[in-house]
Amino acid sequence: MLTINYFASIREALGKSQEQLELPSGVKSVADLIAHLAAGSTRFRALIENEGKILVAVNQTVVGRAHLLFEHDEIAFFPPMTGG
Amino acid sequence: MLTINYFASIREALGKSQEQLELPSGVKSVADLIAHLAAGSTRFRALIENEGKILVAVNQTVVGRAHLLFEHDEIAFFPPMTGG
Amino acid sequence: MITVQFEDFDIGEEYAALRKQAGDAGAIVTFTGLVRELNATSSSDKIRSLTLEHYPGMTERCLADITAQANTRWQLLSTRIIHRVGALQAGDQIVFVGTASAHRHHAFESAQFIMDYLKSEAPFWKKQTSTADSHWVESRDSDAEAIARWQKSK
Amino acid sequence: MITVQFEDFDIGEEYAALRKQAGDAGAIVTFTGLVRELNATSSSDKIRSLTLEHYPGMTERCLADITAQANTRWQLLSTRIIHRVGALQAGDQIVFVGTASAHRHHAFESAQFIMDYLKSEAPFWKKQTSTADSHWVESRDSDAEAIARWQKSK
Repeated sequence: MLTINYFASIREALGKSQEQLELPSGVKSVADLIAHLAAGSTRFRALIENEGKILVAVNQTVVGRAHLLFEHDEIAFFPPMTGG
Repeated sequence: MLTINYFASIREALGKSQEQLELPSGVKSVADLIAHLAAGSTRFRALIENEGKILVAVNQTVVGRAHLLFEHDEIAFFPPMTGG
Repeated sequence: MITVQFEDFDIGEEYAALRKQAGDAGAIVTFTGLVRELNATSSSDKIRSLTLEHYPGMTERCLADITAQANTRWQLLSTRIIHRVGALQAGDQIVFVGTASAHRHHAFESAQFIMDYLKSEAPFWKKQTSTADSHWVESRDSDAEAIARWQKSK
Repeated sequence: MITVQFEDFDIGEEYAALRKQAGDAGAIVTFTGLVRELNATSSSDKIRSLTLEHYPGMTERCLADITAQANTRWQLLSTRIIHRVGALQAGDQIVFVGTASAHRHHAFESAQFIMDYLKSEAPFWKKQTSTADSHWVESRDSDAEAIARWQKSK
């Protein structure tokens, strides 16, 4: 099971803050997961196509699109940080 | 009349914090005043010869030895600053 | 110590705690970030409120990592980070960074380093409601440049 | 505002005054210098007390000049300098510098600039009484180097 968190503008655009799903067969990397989610959701596809930079964290560390995914990973999608 | 102030280690070495004197004839610059004071005081001469850096302020601004002196100037001798 | 909280904080108390914890400190630097009323991008657009969101868990981890990096670069006796989340008004305190060291340059530079990294790397997001509209604040290039400066001087 | 005083000061109060005076500040930086117990030149020589002397008139003038220079280099909304004179004990507060600005780098850099110049150019002198002896503190090359850095980046 993967846990996927959405934050800030991404959370608002998708209308959800978290979802859980079985690691889909064929999904090896973050890029694969993005393609999988975009195939299943018009909103997610629009987000990926139209938004500027979207960051991905796996297990609370920001990673690149080639990062490999494993069962029980905690994934998060969010825009660049604007704290402080 | 010149007012001369001494601070910190200079004040302690001379045993006085202030003196006033008529601008001596022949004293045009800070260097002249130093020579004049050294001629009149063993302690002042020892200070100038033995101490490291001594700063001079005229009218509350640090100046070089060539700075010219005028009647009513406020002069000060002190070691490098160590505040903060 | 690192805290992410809804509540406001008191600079006098935080300073006193740093001073006590640091022992023989010669220098204590504090930075406080506040919600500005005027929008940086427009002088007429007045900010009414901000809502701050964070990623619980990752945020604390990230701030702990930034603090650890600061401790390897400078000799620090104590550090403190507080970041508020939730709804804030113009003039409110958002963030506090405090550093204590034997040496003033260590205290100054580490506080600036922590703030620069916090801005670019800690998962916080601001939504701004102003006279004009309500929108998520965009990240600024100047924040990424501030980080680049530290990487060069490593 | 610039004050040279015998009395101690309260960081919470000074911060509150800066915040109030600055109006729409986004960043407030405070620096506090304290009397260290351990002598910088020897780890066994413990400082018991310091006596701080200044040049009344020139000191205030010099601090006002440093503040004016800081205001030409950075966009500042408010600044505060307090320096104590007289007898101080290990652990006591000596000096406070506070700056408020719309931008955090302006607040950080101006506070550091003011401290660097204060150390090298403001007429204050420290006499230190330690377990070993009593002597006037000597100025350090590192303080002159700190100034040189600002002159280069002018």
